[in-house]
Amino acid sequence: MVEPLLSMTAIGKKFGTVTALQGAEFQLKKGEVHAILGVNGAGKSTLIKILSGVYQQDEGSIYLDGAAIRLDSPKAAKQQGIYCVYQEVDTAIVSELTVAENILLDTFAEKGNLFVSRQRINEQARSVLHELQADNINVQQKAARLTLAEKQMVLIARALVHSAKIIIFDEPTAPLSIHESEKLYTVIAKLKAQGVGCVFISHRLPEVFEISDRITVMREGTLVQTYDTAQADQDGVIEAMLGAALSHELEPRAHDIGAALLEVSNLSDGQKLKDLSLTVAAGEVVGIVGLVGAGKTELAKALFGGTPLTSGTIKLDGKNAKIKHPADAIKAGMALIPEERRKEGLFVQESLEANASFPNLKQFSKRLLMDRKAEKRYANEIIERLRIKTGSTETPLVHLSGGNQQKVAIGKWISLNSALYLFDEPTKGVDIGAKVDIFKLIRQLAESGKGCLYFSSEIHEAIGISDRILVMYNGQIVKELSRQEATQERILLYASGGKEELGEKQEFGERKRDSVSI
Amino acid sequence: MGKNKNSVKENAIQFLFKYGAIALLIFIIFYFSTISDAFFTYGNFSDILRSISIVTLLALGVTFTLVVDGFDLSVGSTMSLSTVVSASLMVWYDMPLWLVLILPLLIGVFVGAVNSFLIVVIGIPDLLATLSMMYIVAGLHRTYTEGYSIYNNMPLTSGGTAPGQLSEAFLWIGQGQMLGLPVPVWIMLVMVLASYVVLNHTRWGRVLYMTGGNAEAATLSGVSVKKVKFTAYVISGIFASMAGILFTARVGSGQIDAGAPLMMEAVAAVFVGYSVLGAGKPNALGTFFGAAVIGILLNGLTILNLPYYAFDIIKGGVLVAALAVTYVYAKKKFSKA
Amino acid sequence: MGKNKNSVKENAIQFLFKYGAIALLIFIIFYFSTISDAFFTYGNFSDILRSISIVTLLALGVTFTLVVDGFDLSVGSTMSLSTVVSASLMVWYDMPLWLVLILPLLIGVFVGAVNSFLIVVIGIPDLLATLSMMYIVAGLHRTYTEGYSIYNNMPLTSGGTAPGQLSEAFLWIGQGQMLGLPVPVWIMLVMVLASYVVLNHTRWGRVLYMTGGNAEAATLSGVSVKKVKFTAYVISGIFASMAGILFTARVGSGQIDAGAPLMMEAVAAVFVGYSVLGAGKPNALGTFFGAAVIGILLNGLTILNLPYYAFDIIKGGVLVAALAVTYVYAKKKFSKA
Amino acid sequence: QPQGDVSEEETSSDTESEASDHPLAGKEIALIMQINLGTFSAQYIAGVEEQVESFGGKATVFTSEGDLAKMASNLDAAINQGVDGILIDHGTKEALNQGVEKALEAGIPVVAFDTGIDVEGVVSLEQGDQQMAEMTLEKLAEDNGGEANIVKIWTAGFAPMERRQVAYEKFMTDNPGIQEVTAFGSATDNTALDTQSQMEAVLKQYPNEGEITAVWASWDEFAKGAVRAIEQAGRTDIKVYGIDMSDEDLQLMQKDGSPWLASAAVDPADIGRIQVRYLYQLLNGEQPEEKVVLEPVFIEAENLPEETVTTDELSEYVEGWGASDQGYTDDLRELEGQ
Ligand SMILES: Nc1ncnc2c1ncn2[C@@H]1O[C@H](COP(=O)(O)OP(=O)(O)OP(=O)(O)O)[C@@H](O)[C@H]1O
Ligand SMILES: Nc1ncnc2c1ncn2[C@@H]1O[C@H](COP(=O)(O)OP(=O)(O)OP(=O)(O)O)[C@@H](O)[C@H]1O
Ligand SMILES: [Mg+2]
Ligand SMILES: [Mg+2]
Repeated sequence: MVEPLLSMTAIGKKFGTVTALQGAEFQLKKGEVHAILGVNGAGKSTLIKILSGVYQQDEGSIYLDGAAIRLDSPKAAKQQGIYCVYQEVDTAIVSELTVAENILLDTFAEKGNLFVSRQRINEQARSVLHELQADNINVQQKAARLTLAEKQMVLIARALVHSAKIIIFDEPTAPLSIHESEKLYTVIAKLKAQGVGCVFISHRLPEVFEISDRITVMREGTLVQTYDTAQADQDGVIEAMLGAALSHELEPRAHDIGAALLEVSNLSDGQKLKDLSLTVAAGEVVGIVGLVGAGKTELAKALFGGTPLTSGTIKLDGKNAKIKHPADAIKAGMALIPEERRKEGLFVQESLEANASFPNLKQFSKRLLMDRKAEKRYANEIIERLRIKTGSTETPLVHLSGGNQQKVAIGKWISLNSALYLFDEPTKGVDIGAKVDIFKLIRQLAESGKGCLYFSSEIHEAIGISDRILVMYNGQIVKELSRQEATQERILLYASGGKEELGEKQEFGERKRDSVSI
Repeated sequence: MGKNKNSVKENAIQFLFKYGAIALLIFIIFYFSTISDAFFTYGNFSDILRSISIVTLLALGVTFTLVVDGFDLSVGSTMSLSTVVSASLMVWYDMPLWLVLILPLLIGVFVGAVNSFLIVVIGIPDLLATLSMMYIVAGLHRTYTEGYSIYNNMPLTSGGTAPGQLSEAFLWIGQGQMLGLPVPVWIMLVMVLASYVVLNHTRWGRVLYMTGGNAEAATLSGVSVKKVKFTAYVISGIFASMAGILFTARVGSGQIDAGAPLMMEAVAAVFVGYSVLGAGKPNALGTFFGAAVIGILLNGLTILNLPYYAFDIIKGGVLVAALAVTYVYAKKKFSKA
Repeated sequence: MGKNKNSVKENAIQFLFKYGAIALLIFIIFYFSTISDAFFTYGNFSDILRSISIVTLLALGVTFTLVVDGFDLSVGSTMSLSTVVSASLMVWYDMPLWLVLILPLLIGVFVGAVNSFLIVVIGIPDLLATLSMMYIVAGLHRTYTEGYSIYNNMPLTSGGTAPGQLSEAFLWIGQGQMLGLPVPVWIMLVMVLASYVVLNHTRWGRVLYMTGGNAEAATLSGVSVKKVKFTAYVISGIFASMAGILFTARVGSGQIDAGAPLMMEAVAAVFVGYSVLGAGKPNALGTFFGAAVIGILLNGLTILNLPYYAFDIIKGGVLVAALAVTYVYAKKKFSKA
Repeated sequence: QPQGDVSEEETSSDTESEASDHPLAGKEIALIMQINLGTFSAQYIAGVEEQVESFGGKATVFTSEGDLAKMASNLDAAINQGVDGILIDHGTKEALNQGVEKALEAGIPVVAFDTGIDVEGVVSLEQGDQQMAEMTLEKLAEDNGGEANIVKIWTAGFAPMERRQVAYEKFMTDNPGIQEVTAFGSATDNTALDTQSQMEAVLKQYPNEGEITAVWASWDEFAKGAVRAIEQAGRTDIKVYGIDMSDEDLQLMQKDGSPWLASAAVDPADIGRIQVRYLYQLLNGEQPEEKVVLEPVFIEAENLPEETVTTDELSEYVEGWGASDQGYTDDLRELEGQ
């Protein structure tokens, strides 16, 4: 066999006391698409950040074309022809610069012509975007004005500008619609034909199986196995990822559903949301599912008074609720666990205590003075109840892992005893154990008669937890499905703007999307 | 877990951070005491406290705005305005004491309100908005007095002399003694204590800090960030006005531009205060402590007969040292995240 | 798409944002011209340009630090230091011209390097680090001259008179004419143009803006953010030194504390410049424009015989107006995103 | 500065402390200043230090950066440190009276300059402000035959300025031939440069010869700015008359074709020296008069020599400059001889 283009051997990396990688292995051949799979925190991003020079490995070595190389900065990696499309879009986009400048960002840091010709870079940028079939993006506008998906296309374009040996895609399709993803697949196919080695990371198993040549599964920072895609089967791969067969199904709901708790009619916000109506009953979990950018977060925020409405009414417990600000929503008995917990839900520099008591300070203060003991008592209570792993109630939240942070973001609302909980992607970035805990918690809330709205783009999870599912597409609710009716395929169809008749025909079409992916 | 070597170093840093500032203060006091008998006396310390009282009030206002992650550069001008207004009310208009005290405070409230309007409603970043207000208020206060300082029975530009003068009762605020301490010191101590209690032990304080820590999360937890910011800037305006009133009473006349040189000093005090007791954030006791360190240092350096022009070097040096400790520590603390 | 009503309003705002500042300037010029014949003359404009040349240099330095998302408060002190150093090199030590020009610039480089050390290595936030340096450098420059200003043949504290004086060639830099314009104006124009070209048309400029816009993205693109910040602060120090040299040459002596009052003015110029031609960010032409607006306004107001104490109100007002336009626009612009 | 005086000061005070056992020797004197900027202050401090050292004492400077509250605190600090005598430079009586009384109670004598303190037992020095204004204004009238269009540069808010204004108003009513064209002035952080810019604007406004005959600057910082503006505009028709004189001003005045024709002033170093002498009189138990007016000296450009001179040498050309022996008593001369 020919020598691999790239080979990483016995890579180890620690962050403080956290071991991200240990003895990780990875090989890439010329002109192959090699997918890396693994649960959250398996070390995928860390591995490729080492490969692209962002981090340096503590141990192990990297060979390119058979020669050992050191990659001590992103620049060094680029000089070797290794380019990367990073997972977090906003860390890599400079929103103040134009699209063209963003696409050619790497070239500015390289040696070369001192003067920059605006015309030339615009042209270059246009031609790359054309290759991606994204001609609709105006290269002269500021990147700040792009949608998330467009930003992702810009980042992909950035990697295509250069004549790369290796291009790494770290979850590039997460913010893309199916249509856009397919454009990316064709580009990857072209790169492959040109002999570029592509590393492809994704949580969407079907696409991995569709486009990759080989699959490497990682678990707990180390290599589990590398498969030839043609020979691999999905269940096997999943088992390799999890270390056990998947049994995520929750018990079906056993308690009764009560009277209508939340009634929303004809709600619009003048921008994304158009004429939405929905109801939630006490004890019910209603899933709101849609692809990224469908407007789920906007809906959650709008219900919670975070963004102003242009029309529509919200009734809680049969009474009209005037919600102009989250404070009104809280008073009316709502709680929101926002999508971006670090940015919107938590005070990460503060202690667990301070976070936990915050939405309901009155309960933790005698007259005006804070009652520190009561705060501590409550903090310990939620630690126990949600099984939060932490040293003490006084540690700043930055020291907690993502899943535990998410639990605090939920736990802080419990003292309020709200009637209605809005969960916006509560399992995002959360490992499987924590996920199960969170599902159980949601179930508990429902059992005790609370209403829950569960916003998610993880369709299978929504199916698992919800009693009823509303599908969102482009700011509207396009379909309501009962738990029995809901299948991945149907939801996905409506969520990507498909219509009923069309859907029935396609249901058993060539692309099978019945597997559960985590 | 193989971190025993690191943890010694880390503990040292933590210790330095928590008690470094206080140790420094004790060392300074000890050092100056050995140099001069006059230094460690009740009289000298009550003088030092009096000398920092005005800056401390100003700095408390800045502290509140920093707590909500803002910044008020206009406190100096606001203090100047309140200085001349309080003096003019007595000298030009012969007003009763209570009005002389209330009106400048209302002006402080007003300036704070305009600041927060610019910041919250228009959306100008705090630093820039208050910088503009610094200019505007400075111009206003000079225009109000037409560039004159205000003193008892001053001649008026319209001819004649001003009817009034600063009353004894008013001057007592700045120059009197009470229970063995100067009145300004009492005012300062009460305000420091009040700010400390409000910021560290009440619900409001919690809301202020959390808003500063993460405005978005605070909003989604039901806090009206606009109102909170508004309050902080109004409080800052009130403190600046109090400083102005105190200045007038201390000095016995309404000096023009009294506040301008104090603004930077107040900011310095707040920043030195960051590192006190490991707070790592703006806090009332730290602010007081910062003002005291600077005051004691300046007092001691004069005793040492250090040339006056070198003082700023020391002030800057102390600031750098305090900041370095704070931020090196912050890096350690959060790098693991 | 149902946004036709909105878009009229939006276009108006966009227009205001892009051309508002320029329209304002034209209006001001027109207004003053109708008031006084002396205003709209070549001589007056060359005077105005000369009067803003020093502030503009200082402001260019601040611009560079703002571009990388920093902030340099120490430029005023650095300028003061360079002022007295350049004067002293001639007056005290009788040095040749090239040394007199080079040494202050090296000092600027040094101050910039210390600033970036504090910011990049220690991790002190820009504002606080440069605030401390502001004090330290101010103290140093006073200590260096022992509080004296430096002028030709001054008596020395050690007895005797200083051997040297400011040379003609040196004074020409600040007071000479060339091709019908004062030399400081040429220097300013060249520097503005150079900064403009560097920032807007070279790779380096992109790297600077990139670093300021998103340091993480810049790092991922292979930029060494530390080096870039370092460069920006060094450039700022150099500009401040140039301003100091120009000040000495213009005034003919090494005045103490020359830079302190100019710092805020420079900052104001940069911020007014944000709104020029819809940049919405620090930019060299805007900075020049901001300095010009303020200079023209002050000139015109003096001609109008407005009392000097009202100037600050106008300055602050212009600043608020410029900022309001910029940020109201920014809000509109990004709320849709 | 080259061969900085720090080492020199140390050595001189060392020898002093060993040398003398005179009861007035080894006194610690505090100088409390309101503003401390520019050459005038530096020369004044130098005068104080020189005289104190020659009496075998040691002077400490307390600076207040213009902040009266800080000045009051500094006064308190000096008293607490138990200095032997206190000198005050500027400030206001309202701010300082209390501290001065405290000092007197503690038996510390106080001599104030331009402060307006009215506490019994304190010697107050004052420049002859009205006299200086009169001297320069009369010279202005004389040079122009009683007919002139003048620009006044003045600012309110300082006691000496206001005394000068009194003389100015009287002069204007007495001399109807003199017209004020315009008046401006602001004491900023950068007075000279700001004055220069403002003067440039004024010159633009009155571009024709004869529209402005002369500039009367009530303070040398104003005069400096005006002189530079006029020089750089190439206007030879406008003359400047100023008040106060520092060494730096003298250089400007001596320049060829300088528009600055005359100034009235007291030597800043002299002020310092005289103030110290009165303090030592008090220390010596003498009872000097409580209000001392310093005799101003009138300096005309035409009296100055070809080659540049400094204020130290000015006494050779201008009568009464730097040579004042105001405040000396026999005891003090004797002390100085030690
Ligand atoms: N900068 C860092 N500091 C500390 N720990 C880190 C850092 N970056 C990653 N980790 C930890 O390393 C482990 C691996 O993270 P990594 O981002 O590589 O996971 P991943 O496989 O990409 O997961 P995901 O699917 O969520 O992207 C996690 O436990 C994570 O918490
Ligand atoms: N038109 C847009 N322009 C810019 N950013 C957008 C746009 N639409 C969505 N985004 C960004 O994408 C993210 C998700 O968008 P949105 O809230 O509309 O979708 P969602 O259905 O909640 O998707 P998800 O929760 O799966 O991310 C948000 O952070 C939002 O800022
Ligand atoms: Mg990842
Ligand atoms: Mg969302």
